[in-house]
Amino acid sequence: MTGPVLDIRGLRIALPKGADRPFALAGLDLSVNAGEIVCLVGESGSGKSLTAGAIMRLLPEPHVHVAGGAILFEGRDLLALPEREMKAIRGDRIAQIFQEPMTALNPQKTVGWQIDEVLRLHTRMDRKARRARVLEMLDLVHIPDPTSVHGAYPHQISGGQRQRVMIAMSLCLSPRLVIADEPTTALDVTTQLQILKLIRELQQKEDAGILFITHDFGVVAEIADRVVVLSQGEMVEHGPAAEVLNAPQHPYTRALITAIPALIPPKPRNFQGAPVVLRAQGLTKTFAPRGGLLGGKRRTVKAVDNLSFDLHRGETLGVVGESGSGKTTVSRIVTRLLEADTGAVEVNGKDLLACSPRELREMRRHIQMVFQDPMASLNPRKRVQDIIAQGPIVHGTDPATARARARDLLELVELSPAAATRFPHEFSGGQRQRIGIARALAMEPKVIVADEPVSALDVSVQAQVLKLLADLRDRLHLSLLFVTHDLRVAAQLCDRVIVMQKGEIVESGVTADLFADPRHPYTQQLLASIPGRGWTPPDLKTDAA
Amino acid sequence: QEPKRGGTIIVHMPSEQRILNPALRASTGVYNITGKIMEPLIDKTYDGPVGVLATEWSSTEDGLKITVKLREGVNWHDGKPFTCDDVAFSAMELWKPLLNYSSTLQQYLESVDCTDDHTAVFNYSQPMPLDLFVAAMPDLGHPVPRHLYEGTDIMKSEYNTAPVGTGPFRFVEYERGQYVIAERNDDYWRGAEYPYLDRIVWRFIPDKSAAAAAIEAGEIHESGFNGISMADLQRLSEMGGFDVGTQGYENNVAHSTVEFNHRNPILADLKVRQAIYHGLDIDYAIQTIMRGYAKPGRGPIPSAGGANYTDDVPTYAYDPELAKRMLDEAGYPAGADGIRFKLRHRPAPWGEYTQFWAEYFSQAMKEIGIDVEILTNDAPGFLNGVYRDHDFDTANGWHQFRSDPAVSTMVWLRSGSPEGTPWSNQFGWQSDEMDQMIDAAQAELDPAKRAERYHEIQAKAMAEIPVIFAIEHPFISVTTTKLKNHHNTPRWNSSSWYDLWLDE
Amino acid sequence: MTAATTDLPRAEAPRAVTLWRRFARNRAALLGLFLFGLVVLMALTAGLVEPVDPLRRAGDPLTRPFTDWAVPLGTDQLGRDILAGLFHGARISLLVGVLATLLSIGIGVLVGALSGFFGGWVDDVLMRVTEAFQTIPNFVLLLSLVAILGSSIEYITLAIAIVSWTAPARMVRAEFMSLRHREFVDAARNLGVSNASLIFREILPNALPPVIVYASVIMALSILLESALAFLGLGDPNFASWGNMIGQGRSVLRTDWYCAAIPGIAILLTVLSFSLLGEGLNDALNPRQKKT
Amino acid sequence: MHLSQVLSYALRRLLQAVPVVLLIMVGTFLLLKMAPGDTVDALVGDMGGADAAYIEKLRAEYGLDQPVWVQLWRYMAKIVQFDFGWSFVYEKPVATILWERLGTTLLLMGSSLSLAFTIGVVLGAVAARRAYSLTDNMISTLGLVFYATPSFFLSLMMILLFSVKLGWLPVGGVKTIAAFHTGWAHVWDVALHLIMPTAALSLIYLSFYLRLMRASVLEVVELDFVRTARAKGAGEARLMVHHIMRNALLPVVTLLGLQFSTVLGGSVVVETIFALPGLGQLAYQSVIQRDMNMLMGIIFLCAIIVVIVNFLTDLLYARLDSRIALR
Ligand SMILES: Nc1ncnc2c1ncn2[C@@H]1O[C@H](COP(=O)(O)OP(=O)(O)OP(=O)(O)O)[C@@H](O)[C@H]1O
Ligand SMILES: Nc1ncnc2c1ncn2[C@@H]1O[C@H](COP(=O)(O)OP(=O)(O)OP(=O)(O)O)[C@@H](O)[C@H]1O
Ligand SMILES: [Mg+2]
Ligand SMILES: [Mg+2]
Ligand code: NI
Repeated sequence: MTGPVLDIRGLRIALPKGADRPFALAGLDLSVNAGEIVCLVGESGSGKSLTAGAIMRLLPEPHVHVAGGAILFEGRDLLALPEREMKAIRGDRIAQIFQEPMTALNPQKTVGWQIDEVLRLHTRMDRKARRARVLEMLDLVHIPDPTSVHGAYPHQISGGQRQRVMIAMSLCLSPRLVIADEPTTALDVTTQLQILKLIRELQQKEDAGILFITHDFGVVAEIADRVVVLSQGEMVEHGPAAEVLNAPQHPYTRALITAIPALIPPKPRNFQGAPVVLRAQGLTKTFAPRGGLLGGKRRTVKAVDNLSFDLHRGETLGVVGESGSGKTTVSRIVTRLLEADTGAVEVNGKDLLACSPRELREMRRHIQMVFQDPMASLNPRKRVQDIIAQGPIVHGTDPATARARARDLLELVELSPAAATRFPHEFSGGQRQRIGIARALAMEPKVIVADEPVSALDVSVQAQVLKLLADLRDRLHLSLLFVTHDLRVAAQLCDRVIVMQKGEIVESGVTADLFADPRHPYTQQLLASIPGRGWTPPDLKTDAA
Repeated sequence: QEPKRGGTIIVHMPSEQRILNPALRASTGVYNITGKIMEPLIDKTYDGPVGVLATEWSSTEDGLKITVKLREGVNWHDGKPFTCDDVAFSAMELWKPLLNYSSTLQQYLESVDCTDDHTAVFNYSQPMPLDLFVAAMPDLGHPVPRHLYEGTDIMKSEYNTAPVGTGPFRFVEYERGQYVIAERNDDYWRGAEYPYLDRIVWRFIPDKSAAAAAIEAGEIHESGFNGISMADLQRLSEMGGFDVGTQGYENNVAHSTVEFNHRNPILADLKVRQAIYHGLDIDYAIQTIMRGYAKPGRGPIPSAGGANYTDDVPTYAYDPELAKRMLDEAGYPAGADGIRFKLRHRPAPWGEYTQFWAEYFSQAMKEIGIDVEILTNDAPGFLNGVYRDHDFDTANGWHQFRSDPAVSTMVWLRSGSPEGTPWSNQFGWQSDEMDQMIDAAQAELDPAKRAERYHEIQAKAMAEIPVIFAIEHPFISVTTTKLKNHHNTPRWNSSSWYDLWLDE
Repeated sequence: MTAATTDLPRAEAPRAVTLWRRFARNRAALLGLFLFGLVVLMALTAGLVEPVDPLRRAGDPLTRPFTDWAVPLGTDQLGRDILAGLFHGARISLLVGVLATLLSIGIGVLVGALSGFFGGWVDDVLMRVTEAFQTIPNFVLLLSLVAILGSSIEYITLAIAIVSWTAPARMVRAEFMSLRHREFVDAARNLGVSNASLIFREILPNALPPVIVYASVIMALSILLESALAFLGLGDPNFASWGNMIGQGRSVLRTDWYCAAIPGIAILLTVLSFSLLGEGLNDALNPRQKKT
Repeated sequence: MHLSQVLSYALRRLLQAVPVVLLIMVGTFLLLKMAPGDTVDALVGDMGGADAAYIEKLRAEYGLDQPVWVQLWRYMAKIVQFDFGWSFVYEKPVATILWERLGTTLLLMGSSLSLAFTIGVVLGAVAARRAYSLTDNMISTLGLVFYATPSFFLSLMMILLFSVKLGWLPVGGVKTIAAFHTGWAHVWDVALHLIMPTAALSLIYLSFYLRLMRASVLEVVELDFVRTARAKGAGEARLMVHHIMRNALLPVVTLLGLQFSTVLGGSVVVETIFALPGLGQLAYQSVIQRDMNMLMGIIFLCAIIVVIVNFLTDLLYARLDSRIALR
């Protein structure tokens, strides 16, 4: 085959009036050759998904539409094809894998049916042959028991398996081009690594071209042959993976790469002498089905099992583990947003879990929380200053004083005080998270519990927020209980980490020691799965702004 | 025209009659159906009373014994012969203890003796005027077959909804909520040529507009007792193909009344009541509400009341100015807002025109400065509110005149009915003089003297206005012209229709 | 980097303005607003523009419309002015609609909020009660209530509210169930905010939009229910309501159809205006569903 | 779904329904006792009057002279044995009358709801697929007009047009009386009689379903898996049938179960106009005649029907939604 499979020239996508910019994509040139993985990298909103949509001709027309350029697929301009021919190409010659494996599959059809649909739409195979092919594909993507998964509904299999099914579905007609839009973002690190490996493996076997969309340079390092970097719809840099990763030219790329947390833990600090501000003892939480006699049987989940830890003043304790390991449950028990079955949480020497409702409200000022989703954690109908001042007002501060202090806090978290009278939706993700932090600080707590505070943010923003948190912690002598699934983040911020699996602590220790010498196989596996762990981001500090 | 045999006619019933036994439930709705199946001892014609199951009747001088000769050769629909035993049983076990209205009439009935199979002697402990007995029999004198009722719980008998009688039609089917069917009785005592019709179906259609449509569409042949709205009656009468009129209801005349709660000191004042009467434009009401099918009322006895009626009574012409003056004089001047006082008015929920009456009353009273608030209620609410709780100032409704004042309208004027008795004098109005006049009239055996007494009562009632008998109106029926021999007796809808025929 | 982070996005127009813009994009909704405005205007000016008492005799009974300019839309069987009835009826219909809606939503919000917020046995008990109310055919319950309370307009309104609160209650409950696990609620709880404040200050404002949209449905249903009651002769005759007018007009439907048709069309247009308004509000409040 | 699962689910639902039904029964009983007057008043009103002694006798015979609590207790003691008692208005056992009326009601409700559901869903889907087009506007407007037309108004207009003017359809009743049709002729006859009442009753629900379906389809169309299906090369028809419909139906099915009792209420007016001997009219009559036993019987029956219908919609829901396991 000569020439690239996909050749995009000067692609421009127009956004409707009133959007933040007139073009979602302003002149993208990109080509994908057979047997090549091209990564399209960029921060949220940079136009990656719309590029994929344009290639598939599935943009939400008419208000978002291609305004110029050409998309050549095997030499033919897709933009000029009639819809009928385009339909024949979709799923057959070009296939797409989506980010959310749960929602991308029809919940009402079996997995087998959904893969089979591709064959039915594009081939004349009979039922038996199709079934055989589906089973073969399921086997190919390493699904343990293809026959049983064939008849299962999407909700009956795990996230990783769902993504495998998506991959099987997209590859079953050996397409020339596969567009993968953040196919691993929703997965655990260990699963992510398996899926990345699978994509690599299949791509080599099938010799297809892959356009791989991601925001994660770790993933890029893991998989890319070539890289294209997008910023606000502009292509700022492109080239072979090694070059872009290790010697980025454009300042934007450099900024992005600088923001990636290095896998090198900070120097251990000593907290032996510091007082314990938070002590959890024997925490256990089982989720049992409600309803008793009439509720029927459901399995019970032991989300947290006999968990104990200490947090010293000024220290940051990381809680890491895969999805479902019980991290969130711990953070919610510790703040008593969730009642534990047994155990004690001592804050300031007093057991929080034994407090009466009245005492509890008093105690709450000592232990505050920063939430994962910066949008969901701010009441959309309240102004920023009221959100921040609410806590102090509840605890008796005069409202005017509390609001004045709220404006000070905004400055402390590096936001303009002009923000005070706005509503949360008028802010970007990172800014919202700062508001969340300010709200926690307004209570002058001793301990801040942060549940994945940066995992919804882009890397550059993530870096800023982490830095802010570290600053504040040191300035205000805060203690942090930091819950994260991202080991890079944990490595950067935490003095100590505990590793959780299925509600239990499998290993804990000083971060540097633990990363250097993991004991437990689970920890080892986690560490080995970090994408791009073989790649150390180049030291570009000198250039950083 | 020569009568034709055969055919099915369909009759409209606005409401369902659940009990089909005229010896248990005295109401026109029940007669409308069961009149064809069960026959009374005596019926009424335009020429006066005629025997049906009775052939002759006479009374002793003292009025304590009434002898009734019964028709021979009459069989019940199940083939058993009709005898005096049936009459004696019905009178003692049903008419006296169980039949509404009849209990008052027969309260002094001691026993019924059967001197032979076809002679019944009614023994009374107080004199019973023969006229009264005869006048009451068409409604309150339906015998039931003793052999089917004796020894059972009469109220729960299956024959109460599947009547067995001696009439020209025998009961076939009662489909609840839909219809009742009766078919020709081949063994009818009047002879093989009767009845002419093969079958009668009574169809229940509660909605008046739908019923009018059904008549117009030819699905129904007759609708009586104002079963469809006055507007539709008028329209159909102008359309052709239908006979619309009041003939056949001479025995079923009703009064539209306005009732006062005399416990209210304002209304206890005769002047106020007179003013109210003067404030009512009766002719306007007759034209708009009754579409002209009515006359102004002249007291408790309607013009259909025969000799007992007189129109030589005081009347109250429509004169709002006079009414206002009278109210001023009575000490109720209009306030700043033009209102003199407020009345709470309960209309009887007997359909469209009692409702209209209430609204007209309210409208008319406003003109003379009386604010009337209408309290809408359903039947139990109305009966309770007016007759038990006396929770009203004024009320309106209609009341049927049952051919003799003694068994009907006198209860409106006579005091002494226990609290809660519907359609009795619960208005807080009492006049010993009136009570005596009523008792005397009832006990009077000489028809001429009796009539004289009732004329006096009528005049007194018009002078003192315990109740305004505003309008007297017969009922109105609509019949397709295909029906022949219809409405040819004064209680035609309740009669047996043995001579009704269909010209198709 | 500090400079970059303090850079706020440009301030947005006030909420009301954006809402209005979104609302105004929908032409049908504007029509609804127009009709609604018309009805409100009629209700407000009843007695001013149309000085006749709607229950008084204003002319000969059953005068046809446009024949006598003293009674432009004619008169009914008792000679009452239909135009005056239309104006005053607007007042009654709106009053019944608005009050019944407010009441039923009040009850619904309270029940739904408690049920959804606390869950557990509170939810169990309240939901059983709600189910009970939903199981009894609402119109039969309405008839029973009217039989008990009587047919005065206040009681009719109350009765309509009593039979219509279940839907908003379920709606609020569902909203509360999903909102109470939102992080902002946890955040407020974590600040020591009391349950009452959580319910009424934090969650309720966020739970209201769908209920506000649904209010238009209740409003429409209230008017329809009132007219059905009047049709069965259980309306309040002391006021000229459209339902009463239809109920009485139907007996002359065949000869003087305008007596029922004029108020019938008024009901239809009013209910239509509520529905259109509701859909417009829905589009404005849930921009996710809107398409241009 | 296994049969045993369904059965145990049914049992659980039944147990859950018990307190609700009890609540309803006691509540209704006490509520109606607050109404002024009782059956005897209504009966006497119906008869055109009676004297005081007669009235007292009736009241004693019906047990209405007892205190309310005694009456309630007696009633509840009977109802738990499924004895509905005696209707004083009809002088028949309540159960007999209910049984006679149930058929008509089920027929009317079944035909109205299924008609409303099918047509509503189809129109809603069509409207959503052509959202904001002329077709959509027409369908939506039609839906709104249906919704805004009082059913009694519609019924009267239909009678006028189809029965009186055109003479196509019978005015009311469930069958041609005294025609004694049998077999298919009977079925056809009944169907003819039900056309107008069904239409009158179903239009408002049709517009409900239409609007809900339209919104639901618009929502589902935005979901990821529809995009996936598009990316597979599926055409619009296929998308609709296989991917959108079933998911979009779910909220509509929920509404179907919830609305059953509302339909029964709505049928009061329609049954009155079309003289259909159904439960709706019976309920209305029972209220105004204070026929407690009858009304309680109807409400009990209605509760049972609602429980059954909800159970069936749950089953249907579980069939439609693979994610739902019966709990
Ligand atoms: N349907 C739409 N209507 C209007 N604007 C849209 C639409 N879809 C996307 N946009 C805008 O287009 C821009 C690019 O969106 P796109 O989804 O391609 O971003 P992305 O790079 O995939 O981001 P992410 O990493 O968050 O998925 C964004 O500013 C977004 O707001
Ligand atoms: N309210 C709940 N009811 C029942 N089970 C629950 C509930 N909350 C959590 N669980 C279960 O408890 C386990 C631990 O959940 P938790 O949210 O603490 O995990 P996590 O480590 O925070 O995962 P993630 O990284 O996905 O946020 C999971 O199996 C989850 O399904
Ligand atoms: Mg994207
Ligand atoms: Mg979590
Ligand atoms: Ni991540």
